[in-house]
Amino acid sequence: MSDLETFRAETRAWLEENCPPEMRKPMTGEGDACWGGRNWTFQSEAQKVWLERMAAKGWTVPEWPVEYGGGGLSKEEAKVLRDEMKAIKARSPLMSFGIWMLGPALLKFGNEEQKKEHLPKIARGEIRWAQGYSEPNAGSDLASLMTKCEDQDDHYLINGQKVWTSYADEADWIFALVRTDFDAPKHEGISFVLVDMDQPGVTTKPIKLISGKSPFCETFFDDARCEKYNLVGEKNKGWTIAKYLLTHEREMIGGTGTGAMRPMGDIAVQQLGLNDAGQLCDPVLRTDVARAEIDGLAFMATMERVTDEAKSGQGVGANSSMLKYYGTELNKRRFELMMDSSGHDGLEWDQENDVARHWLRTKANSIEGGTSEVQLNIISKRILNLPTA
Amino acid sequence: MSDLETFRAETRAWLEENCPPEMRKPMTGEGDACWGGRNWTFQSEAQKVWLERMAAKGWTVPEWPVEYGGGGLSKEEAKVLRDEMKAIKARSPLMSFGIWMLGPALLKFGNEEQKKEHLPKIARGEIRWAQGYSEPNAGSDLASLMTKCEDQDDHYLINGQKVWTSYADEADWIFALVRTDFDAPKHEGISFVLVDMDQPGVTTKPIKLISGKSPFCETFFDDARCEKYNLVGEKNKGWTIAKYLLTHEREMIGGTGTGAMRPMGDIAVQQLGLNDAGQLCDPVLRTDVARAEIDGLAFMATMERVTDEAKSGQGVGANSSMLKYYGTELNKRRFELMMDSSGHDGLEWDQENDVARHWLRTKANSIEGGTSEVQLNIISKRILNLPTA
Amino acid sequence: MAMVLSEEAGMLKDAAKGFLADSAPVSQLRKLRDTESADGFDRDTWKAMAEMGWTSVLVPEAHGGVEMGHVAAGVIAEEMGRTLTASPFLSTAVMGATALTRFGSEAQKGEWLPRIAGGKAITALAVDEGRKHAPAHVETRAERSGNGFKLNGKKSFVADGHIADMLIVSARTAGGDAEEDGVSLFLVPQDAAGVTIERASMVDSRNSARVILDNVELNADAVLGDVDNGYKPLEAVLDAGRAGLSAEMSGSAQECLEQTVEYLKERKQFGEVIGTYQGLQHRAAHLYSEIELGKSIVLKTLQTLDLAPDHAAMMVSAAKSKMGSVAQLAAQEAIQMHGGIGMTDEYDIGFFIKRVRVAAALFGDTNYHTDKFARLRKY
Amino acid sequence: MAMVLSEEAGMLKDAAKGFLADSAPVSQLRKLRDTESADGFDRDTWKAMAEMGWTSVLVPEAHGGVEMGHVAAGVIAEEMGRTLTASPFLSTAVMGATALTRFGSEAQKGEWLPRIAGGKAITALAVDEGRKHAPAHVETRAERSGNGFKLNGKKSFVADGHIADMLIVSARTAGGDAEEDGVSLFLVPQDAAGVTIERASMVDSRNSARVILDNVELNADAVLGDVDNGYKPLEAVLDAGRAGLSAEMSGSAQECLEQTVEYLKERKQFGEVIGTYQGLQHRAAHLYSEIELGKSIVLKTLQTLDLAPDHAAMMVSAAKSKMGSVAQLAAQEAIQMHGGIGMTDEYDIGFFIKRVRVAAALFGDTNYHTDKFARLRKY
Repeated sequence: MSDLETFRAETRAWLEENCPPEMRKPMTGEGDACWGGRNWTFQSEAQKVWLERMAAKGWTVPEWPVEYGGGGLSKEEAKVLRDEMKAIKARSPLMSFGIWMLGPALLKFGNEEQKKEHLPKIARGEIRWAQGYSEPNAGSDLASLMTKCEDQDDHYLINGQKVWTSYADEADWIFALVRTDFDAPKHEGISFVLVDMDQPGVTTKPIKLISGKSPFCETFFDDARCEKYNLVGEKNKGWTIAKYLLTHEREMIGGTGTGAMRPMGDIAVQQLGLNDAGQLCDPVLRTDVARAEIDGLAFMATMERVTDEAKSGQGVGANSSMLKYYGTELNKRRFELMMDSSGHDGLEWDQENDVARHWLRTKANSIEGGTSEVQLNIISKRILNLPTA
Repeated sequence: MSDLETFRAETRAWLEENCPPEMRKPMTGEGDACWGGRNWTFQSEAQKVWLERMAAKGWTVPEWPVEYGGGGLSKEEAKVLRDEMKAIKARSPLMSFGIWMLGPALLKFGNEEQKKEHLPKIARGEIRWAQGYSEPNAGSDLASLMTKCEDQDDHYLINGQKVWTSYADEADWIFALVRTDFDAPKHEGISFVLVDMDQPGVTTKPIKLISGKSPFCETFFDDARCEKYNLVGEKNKGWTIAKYLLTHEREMIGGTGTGAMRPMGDIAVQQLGLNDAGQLCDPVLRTDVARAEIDGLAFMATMERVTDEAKSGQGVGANSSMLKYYGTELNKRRFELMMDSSGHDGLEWDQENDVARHWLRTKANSIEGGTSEVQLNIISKRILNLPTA
Repeated sequence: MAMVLSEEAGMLKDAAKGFLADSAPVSQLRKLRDTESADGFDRDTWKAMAEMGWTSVLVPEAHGGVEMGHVAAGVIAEEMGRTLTASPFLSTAVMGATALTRFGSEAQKGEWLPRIAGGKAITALAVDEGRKHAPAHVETRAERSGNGFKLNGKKSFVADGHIADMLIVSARTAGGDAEEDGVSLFLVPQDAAGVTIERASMVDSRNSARVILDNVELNADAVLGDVDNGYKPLEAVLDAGRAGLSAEMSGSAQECLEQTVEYLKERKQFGEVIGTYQGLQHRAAHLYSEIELGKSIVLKTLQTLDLAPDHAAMMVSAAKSKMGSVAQLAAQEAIQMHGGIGMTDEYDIGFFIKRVRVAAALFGDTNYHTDKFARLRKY
Repeated sequence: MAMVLSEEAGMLKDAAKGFLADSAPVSQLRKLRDTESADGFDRDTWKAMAEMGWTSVLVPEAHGGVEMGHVAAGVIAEEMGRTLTASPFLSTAVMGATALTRFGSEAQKGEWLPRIAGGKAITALAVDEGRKHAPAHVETRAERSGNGFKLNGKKSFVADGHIADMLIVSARTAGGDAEEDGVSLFLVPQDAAGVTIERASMVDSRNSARVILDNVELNADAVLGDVDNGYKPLEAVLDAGRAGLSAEMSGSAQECLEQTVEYLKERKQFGEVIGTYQGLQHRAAHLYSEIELGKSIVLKTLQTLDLAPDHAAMMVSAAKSKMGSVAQLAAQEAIQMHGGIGMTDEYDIGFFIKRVRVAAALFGDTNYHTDKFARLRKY
């Protein structure tokens, strides 16, 4: 038996023994997830136990080094773990911007003390992080951000406002892009800082979306304090970290496109039925659904191909922009068709499956994480090498 | 009986008596038309007689003043004449860029001598005109044209090249935009001149299109001579005339969109048949055809509305750009669908109805007379008042 | 007929625009939503509309109306589409008035038309039963009973149902479940015994209801038009409503474009006003063109309803299909071009995408009318 | 299976690209057209292809082939799509080889496969009869006659028909005109008595023929597969061809985009390179994205044909539908962005829009496969 096969057998056995049955049922939404943090209230004993057991093995962050609370697994072992968890439908023990965003940034750009301080707490779900990037006047043009970070000798003083900070009202700390030099060219005066939100100078306000309640907040900094050792990387070099995380985020969002969702055709048949010829009752919708399903297949094949090409070193880096662009536009199309096939029921605001709210929420897909227009600009410049005016 | 009713009765009687029966059959194509000119060979006696009789009444150009060979009719009378000709399916006695383009320009910008000299010959079909605008490096950016026109004291000397000069190989004279000042800003060094093509300095070469033979030519000027009295309007002010004619042309092209053509649905049914449910056999095509037909109805209603609004003084001038844009794009869609419904037969190069050549030819609709992109720029700037970078 | 508004209609348009901007802007709909108004519309605004003659726009002069026709009704609907004014204008002043004027007995006209004209009665059409619009699919039964009929069945997606004084209900008096023959129309007072009306909470925060008919006893004079032959009248009433909805969507689409173009002129990114970007310019110009086409076919359709109402079906379906897809495109582009702020509930543009979705679906969505158009064209 | 080319396939791709660019560029097709070549393809090029093993790419080693599979065949077809090389590669090396390898008797394989592999025999599939692709619609009759069959009927749109040594013909041995059961496949030598083959002049200047079968007498061993059960084999052969055509269109689409992007970088208007205009940039970027999707589904389909050929139908239809529409979009955008010069015959880009139209139509157009996909998905 190869090492990997041994690892698989051991992992399977461990999961079988340690994953509580309640944690093997599909989540019904983000509300079922475990986000951790200082103020977290576990929704069940099973949720708590599952997090603790996984965190103890470092498997909330399987590929992180063991010294920072990770599992120290190789890429191959991590894939085995994912596969085995999937096989028993085990839930993710911890959802976290710390895991998805800050962790990779700290591993790449943080100093040893920062890694030692923050990564284990992320891995164990002790600290919940929010992301502070966008500002009211810095959307697609993120680098024009104006949140001011002043050097006060022994600490930094932060003043300004962030928007679209997900779950900021429940977060403990925030990693944020701030302006440390107002005279430099806009990309060269930005720094990346970590700010404890448990202070009077940081307040949040939830944002209601057209689809209803949302995890998004506005976050205000009024003379907020940031210790100097909480500057990540070099001062005024934060844009490098931002770019790294933006690409990272784009890959995550593009990848969530239309993956494991139930095929639209099946939904439409269930909702509208077939005619005598065995065809969907709405012949116009049938055409649109078929086209969208074909595009969905082609998109999934593209995600596969881009991943495999990247593995074999043939990839085009900027293809994450293509995936983000196409995936989000396709998802919007998909939900327009879902609304079409849901008919009148789908137009009710509080019906069971809530398709209307999901439909409205998809409209942000092509805005958040870099608008479709920004992705097209990136494809145009970085892949097609078209010139700038 | 009102004057107009009297005029209608007289016109009807005159047409009945003077329009030869052969001239009341629909033309099968541009090849059947009478274009006139020095080298014109009439295709039939009827064609000759019909032109002579109409020209004698000034009805080849009904609204032009009588002194320039026109009919001197009012707008209303001219409409009566058109209606009555249509009623007996009378062919147009004369097709002519002189009538459509140069005439209106001379009437507006020409001096008395130029009108007296050129308009009657246009009206009688004695001189056939070509239009010399585009150049190889001046397409959408027409004003960047480089054909040089030098002042030689007693005449102008012209050197350069024009493209897309329709029927230049059969034309007698050409009206052309030339550069008379290379130092001025590009719009301020252009003049509008009339050049006799019957000289060694002017040669033409037909352009073959992807759809096959075309009326388009390249026209070369090598030390071509132009008399000074053949400059129209002021020297270096030719761009004003060009703009006027471009708008005029755009309105003509936009208007030819999808007017009197046979509905696509009928064609598709004839070619593909209906299934047992009475629906077009190709269900996907059915959806596309219905959408295109609906857009066709909406487009025709828009042409009507824009015309009626213009009449009542409510119009938006730049709407001719919208009509040109939408009409040509719709026509391209229409011919894609025609190809779809023609199936394999339509893919043969020399079949009877030649749908493939027509299909290919439509691809130029959105290029000639100002590209779709230029029209969208115009809508954006003149109608929506969006700013320029 | 010239494809321009008459002077009269133009004046009506200006008056409507001014009144609605002042008295019933989007903020009114927002307030009705946020306060969870039981009525779902503003009765004072409705009263003012009646005073201006809007409720009598399709009512004959003989019955107290001003009888201005569908083009005029469309002008009002279009302006309401700009402000998303919630009112039973389409269900009552357009559809109710059309139903009674064209198909009502003298007694029915006398009873209802003056009240409609005066803004004293609200009517609603109860036609749909399933997930999608299918007016021939009628399972609601009307069985002969004594001197009249007994109705049993369920209706859903009844616009303005819960505020209506009278429902126009399609019910089957003969034939199979999906047959056009055998459908009859009934005038059902909302307070008739056995009628249960429940308001549904809709995406657009406008009024919509589910109606249950449980052994509702009606006299024979409750029938609108002829027994068993209600399908054609039903289609005529629906077509009036569909055209009105198309006009409403036209106004919404224009408003979306105009607000978006204004935003493009203001919003700066990368040191430039984003309206200078050709990518956005071309999309805005394309949208403008689509909206112009939509406006044209809507006007043509309204004119056809005035001139030849019995030959309007194909134009109505073309208009509803075209304007439905154009208005949805307009609302989608508006949000995308506004970016994040367009996604917030605080900003008004989201109300447009919601209303346009519902208006596009009501009485047959874009697909329904594209298909119907093809069927009417016999392919 | 990883969605990347194997090293072997990658090398084949480079070799094909180099050979075709040198030996069979678009100018070869132009010359064949302008000289009205009777063959419609270049025999020397074909010979060279055979020598490189392209004709044996799907032939088993036992019959002299290299048996590299559909992914490899697709790589060659894709490169041919870039140069629009006219050759009977798809009809012979892909479809002919698939037909015989998968469904031929030992005797048939022994007779034809070595000749196909060696580039000595050209085959063509004669399936269509009507205006549109409908492989179950077979009116051509094969009646039992003596020891074998007598064929009567007409076939059209037979790619490479007039240069073929052998035709694979679908004919009805039982059943009604549109039934799948009762279709049989026959191997018909082009010189059999009663066979008339007439070349048709096509938009893409490629080979296509009409075939008339007038009392063509065939032995029983001319049947490919089983009598009456030829529809499934026919579909399998068609699917191999459809996938190959999709790969070819992928190459054409990529070439259109690349040439257009180069043009956008050179062409100046209004003092600027037109590639700086965001309107064109966004369209080019969108087209790039569409082509990437097309490439992916084509590769996935070719892999499926290699791994599970009996379960490839849905993927094949998805690929043919998607790539057909993407390639047509690419060719249309290429002409529009080239402007006037793109419309001239002198420029090569027009050859692409023509070929792509025909390739998209051959063996079922985009609509056909969209509909078929929906049918296979049971809606």
